[in-house]
Amino acid sequence: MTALTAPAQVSAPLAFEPDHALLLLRQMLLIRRFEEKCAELYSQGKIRGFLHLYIGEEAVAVGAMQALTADDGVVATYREHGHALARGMPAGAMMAEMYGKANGCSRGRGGSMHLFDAGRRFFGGYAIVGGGLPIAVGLALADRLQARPRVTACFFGDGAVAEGEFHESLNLAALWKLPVLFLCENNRYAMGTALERHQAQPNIAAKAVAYGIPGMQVDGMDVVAVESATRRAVESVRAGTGPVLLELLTYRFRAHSMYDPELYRTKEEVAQWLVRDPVTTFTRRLIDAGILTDADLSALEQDVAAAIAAAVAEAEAGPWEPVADLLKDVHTPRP
Amino acid sequence: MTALTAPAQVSAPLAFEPDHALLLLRQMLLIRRFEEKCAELYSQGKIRGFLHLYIGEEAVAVGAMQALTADDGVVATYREHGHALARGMPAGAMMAEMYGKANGCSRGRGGSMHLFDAGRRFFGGYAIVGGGLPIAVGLALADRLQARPRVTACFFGDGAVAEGEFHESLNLAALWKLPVLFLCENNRYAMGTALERHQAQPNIAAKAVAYGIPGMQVDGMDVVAVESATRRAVESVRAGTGPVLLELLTYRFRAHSMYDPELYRTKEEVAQWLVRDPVTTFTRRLIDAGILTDADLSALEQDVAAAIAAAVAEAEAGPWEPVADLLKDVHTPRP
Amino acid sequence: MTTLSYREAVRSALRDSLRADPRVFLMGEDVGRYGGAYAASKGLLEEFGPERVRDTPLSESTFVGAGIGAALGGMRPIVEVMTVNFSLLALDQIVNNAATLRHMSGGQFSIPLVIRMATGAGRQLAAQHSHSLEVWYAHIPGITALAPATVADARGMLLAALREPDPVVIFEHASLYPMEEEADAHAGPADITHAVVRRRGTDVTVVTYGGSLGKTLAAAERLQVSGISTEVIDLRSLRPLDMETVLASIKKTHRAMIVDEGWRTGSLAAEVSARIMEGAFYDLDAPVARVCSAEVPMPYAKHLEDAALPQPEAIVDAVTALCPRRG
Amino acid sequence: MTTLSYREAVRSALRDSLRADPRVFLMGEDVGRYGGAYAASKGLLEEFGPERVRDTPLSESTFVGAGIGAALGGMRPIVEVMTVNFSLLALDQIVNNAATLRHMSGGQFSIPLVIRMATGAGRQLAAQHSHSLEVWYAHIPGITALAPATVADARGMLLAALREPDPVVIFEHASLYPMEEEADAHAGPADITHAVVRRRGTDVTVVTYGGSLGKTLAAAERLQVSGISTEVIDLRSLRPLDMETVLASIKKTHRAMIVDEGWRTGSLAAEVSARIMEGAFYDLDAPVARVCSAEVPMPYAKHLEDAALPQPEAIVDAVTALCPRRG
Ligand SMILES: Cc1ncc(C[n+]2csc(CCOP(=O)(O)OP(=O)(O)O)c2C)c(N)n1
Ligand SMILES: Cc1ncc(C[n+]2csc(CCOP(=O)(O)OP(=O)(O)O)c2C)c(N)n1
Ligand SMILES: [Mg+2]
Ligand SMILES: [Mg+2]
Repeated sequence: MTALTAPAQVSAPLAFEPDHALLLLRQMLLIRRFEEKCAELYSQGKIRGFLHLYIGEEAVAVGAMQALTADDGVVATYREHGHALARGMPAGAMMAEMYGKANGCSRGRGGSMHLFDAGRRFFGGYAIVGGGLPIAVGLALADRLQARPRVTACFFGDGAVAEGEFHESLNLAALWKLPVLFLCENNRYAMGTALERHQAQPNIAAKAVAYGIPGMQVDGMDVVAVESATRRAVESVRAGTGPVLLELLTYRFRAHSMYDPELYRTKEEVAQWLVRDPVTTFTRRLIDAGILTDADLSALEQDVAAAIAAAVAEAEAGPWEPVADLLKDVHTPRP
Repeated sequence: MTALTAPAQVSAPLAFEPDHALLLLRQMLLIRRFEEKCAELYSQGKIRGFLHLYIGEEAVAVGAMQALTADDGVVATYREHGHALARGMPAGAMMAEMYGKANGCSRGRGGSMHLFDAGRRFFGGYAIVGGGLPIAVGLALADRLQARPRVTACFFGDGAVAEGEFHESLNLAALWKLPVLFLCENNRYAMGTALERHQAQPNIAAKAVAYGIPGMQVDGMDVVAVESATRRAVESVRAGTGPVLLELLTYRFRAHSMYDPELYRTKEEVAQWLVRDPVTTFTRRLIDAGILTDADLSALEQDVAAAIAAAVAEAEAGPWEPVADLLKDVHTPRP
Repeated sequence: MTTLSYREAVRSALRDSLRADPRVFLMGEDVGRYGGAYAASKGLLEEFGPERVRDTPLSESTFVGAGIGAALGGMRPIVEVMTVNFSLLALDQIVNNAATLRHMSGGQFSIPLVIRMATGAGRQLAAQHSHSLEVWYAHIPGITALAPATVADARGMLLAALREPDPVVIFEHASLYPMEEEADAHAGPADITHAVVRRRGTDVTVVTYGGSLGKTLAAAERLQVSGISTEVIDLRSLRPLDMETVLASIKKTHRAMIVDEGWRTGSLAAEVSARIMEGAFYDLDAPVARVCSAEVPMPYAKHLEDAALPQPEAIVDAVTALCPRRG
Repeated sequence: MTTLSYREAVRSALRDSLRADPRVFLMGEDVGRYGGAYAASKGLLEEFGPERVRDTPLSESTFVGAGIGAALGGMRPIVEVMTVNFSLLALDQIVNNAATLRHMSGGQFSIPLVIRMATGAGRQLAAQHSHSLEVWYAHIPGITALAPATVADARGMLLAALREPDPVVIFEHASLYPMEEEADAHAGPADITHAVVRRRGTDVTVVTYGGSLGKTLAAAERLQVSGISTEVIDLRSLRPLDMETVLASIKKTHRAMIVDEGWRTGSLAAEVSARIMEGAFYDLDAPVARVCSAEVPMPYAKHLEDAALPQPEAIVDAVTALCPRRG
């Protein structure tokens, strides 16, 4: 069934600079290895709470983030490690956050599901499914009211599409022609519920018609396809013609969270998708295109490994927030 | 602007029995005169709270109700006098309810916005916009689980379409192929907000695509067009192929409620629609078709006037619920 | 001082704020063309235009969430949720986003958002349109909850709320909009950190807020006749609660009662009673009493609705029962 | 009697109910293929099929509303809202439809609906996934709110809830699912009208419910060592509240405290304290105390979350402060 609905293997032409291609690969690899380390640290009890891995979906965050400027805003979900790293957030501050340390990007208050970085206009990390969409609409409204030529990129899953806030937010953004780019990461499952079992109309891009906006399906396993589609979409959104809905067809290789026994899908289905691993397929393409050598690759792997080791060290070394500061930041301190 | 989007004047062929045509006219007239009386009683202070008149939209409730059997269910909004009367609820019990009397159809607990009649499977009267849709979905689910060949007709306004529950309910009903007929009464305004100012895609029927179900626009000022479209829709819903969305294009002749100064629309716009008054135009058609004489009409008017006078008398004569029973029916009494 | 209605006071605060600060804008259902369900924003669309006075579709969760996002983006949104009854549809955004974003981000963000909503019963609007759920908002850390009970506060509290760096929810009792009082039409922000003694008394302290203040003051008048001197305290801020003012009064009167239009169980009155227990137990000559709404979905019929709501008679009776016999 | 986990107890009640009554069906997010977020419904899809064990899309407001409609239509729905955190999205349907339909229709309808939801903190799930909002549901007339704190109650209360003609909300504290106790795997419905004394004592009465019962019993053990005999009462039903059991205990101990995982202001603990004030003021030797959660969005870091929640140490300290010195 998946095979039927999975996008064809043909991928977009390699229309990019070698340097840029290597940057894309590096970012995807960083996310992959970062999360593999997170899983390891979770089993060691260093990371706790909910941990949702993005492994398999790296091409989406990495490809999409290329189309954004530093002034644009990003709103993501609880499965946001990839987005945070692709947005340029330091892996050390992220890892420290998952440790619950005071040097974490949210001072240990948020954990894996609530990464924030005001400076990079990374507005988090929302764990109520659908809850981030209205926030993105509001950020875009603020830009419009202040005549700032910014775009807000809003990432959410296929499961979120069933929530009323998806409908309300797309209608409001379209009605007011706000600069929001809606990026639906369709990984075919809402926890254990398959797309066809939660959407009467499983073609999510097709729902754009209900709001009179453009909607498009994109191969989310192909970082190049994602980048080019996102660039086109961002252009039109920035032009002020209103929001665009992109449906990125992808797949979650790991369990929904660390508690998930994965009773709802077959090993065969997962294997089918593993063949289209965005990191390995892109690596192969770069090698075939002569952009990457095996030597480059192992250098890259070492470089990424070093970055992650440094991040873990930063987390390990980080201090604990004093318990005396428990109530800090519930309200803004008065001058 | 309205003229542009208003449906053409050409109305469906008079494909009905004279007797049936007269029944349709009588029901529309009963609603019209009943509500004119309500307005009068409101200014006298006999009726209080919110009063939302259906005047101008009678063809929708009357036409649609013809397609339902006694076993089918009806869910409506706070603007439901027309639906209640068309469903056959006694005008006396309704009027008594608006008086707040114990002989009211809701024992004086509900008032104008919350009319109920379990025996006629009239499930109310919902005053939270959009709140009735999930109820209708659940009623249909109960029928399906008990293998009852019933349909649940769910009436709601164009404003409700913007609420998340519209989206969630259509998706769930479509996903589970439940026997719900969604009837959107598009009177072009949500209180003071015009359709184009609350819907990015003002064609509501077109939104059916997002749920993979049939959607159709119908001239809601033409009782015959409404009846035939609803009959066709009910047939397919009852057949078990899933829900259908009908958008009934109509117009509210009176203010939103008794408090509304109507700052949001012009006299000209209202006048344009008054020309298409469902009661007068249908009366004219019957006279032209030789089905109705002026004598018949005045007899009908007298008959309706008598029914309303009786309803008012019943309300006036009705007892007040003793204050001692204030807490009655918060819970079901234990045997 | 001029005679001003509660509605005009709200409108004047909205107008002055829109004039003074370009970051301020108003958003909600029918705030523009319709002029506001209670006409509080009438004329503002004409003066400030559709970009700053924005009619929204019926999408409570999303336009409240958009207010949060706009605040994150540097604006000073005033979001009108027509009534507290509909605010339940937006409660997730308020509890899980507005109230948490600052803390959850380790203090990186502030959400200077003002949410206004009408509240309360008394107009025969029945079970779905008569809620008083202020206590739920007073339960949420990160939120400031205000209940202006006077014309001056209707203006002053809104101006003060707009100066807050964090989310403020303002409850305007629907029955107060037509109320007229002498007030300064140009007054600045009100103090929102203190409760106020609205009537001095020596025998008993009655604590209330919002739409119940008038009923309580009316009851106090009658009690005076029967020789009971009632001190009436208007909480004004429901979160945080200024218990100092309440406890100081009880140190003097040794008797206390709370009047609250909310349902009794889990009411704000319960919290005030518990705090009095904790802060003034040894000053009390009698148990703290509560006059709240009957625990029933609000009935439509006037006589039933009247019986369900706190009324001056009930307040008089309860205070009388609380106080020792007078000669 | 066999050793049973809280999770298995819930599952056995679900299974037995689905077997016994064809009108019963289960609906919610991931209750089927996934087996339930907390595995409470694992295996039920296989046994009863997709018509009676229904996975829903993420649409809390609509599938809870559909549960209300299905109950109106003669079914006995058990709707699982994965956690109380998400129930805010369905609160309008619960407050404005489930709780009102019977009264609003003059008694024409009953809504025999059971809504189950996990509640509570303690697993480092941070600000959006750690709520304890039981008090909000206990505020709603027309709703019965239950909090099973033992394995036996997890089964017995669910069976009892299914026999209720009106809506019942059951709060299962997420930390309890793995808890094992001796219980009768085939026991019938539990009494849901009474609180229960879980530990007899003579010096002080500590009232609690749900996930705080274990912490309170642990504290009571330690207090015994320091010579304080603590009576521990498990409320079990949060609406209606069985105050008779509580007041009878206080008549004996003359001291009372409430332990509640909810935020302090506007907590259920406040209501219980107010009721004790009203019902046992003259029996009290000291003000009623409360141990509640700190008023902060729940932080992720373990040491901060631990500090925010009621802990046995805090309970011991508060009880000790409440009781006169012992030799
Ligand atoms: C409103 C709400 N309901 C339920 C949940 C529990 N939950 C967390 S993630 C999830 C599935 C979301 O699926 P999707 O949107 O496709 O995102 P994905 O996890 O696949 O990236 C669910 C049901 C939640 N967090 N919020
Ligand atoms: C959730 C909610 N928000 C706001 C309101 C206030 N309100 C009552 S009717 C109405 C307009 C509804 O318009 P529509 O759905 O088109 O129905 P119509 O009144 O035109 O029949 C509004 C905003 C409400 N009752 N419920
Ligand atoms: Mg998904
Ligand atoms: Mg309308």
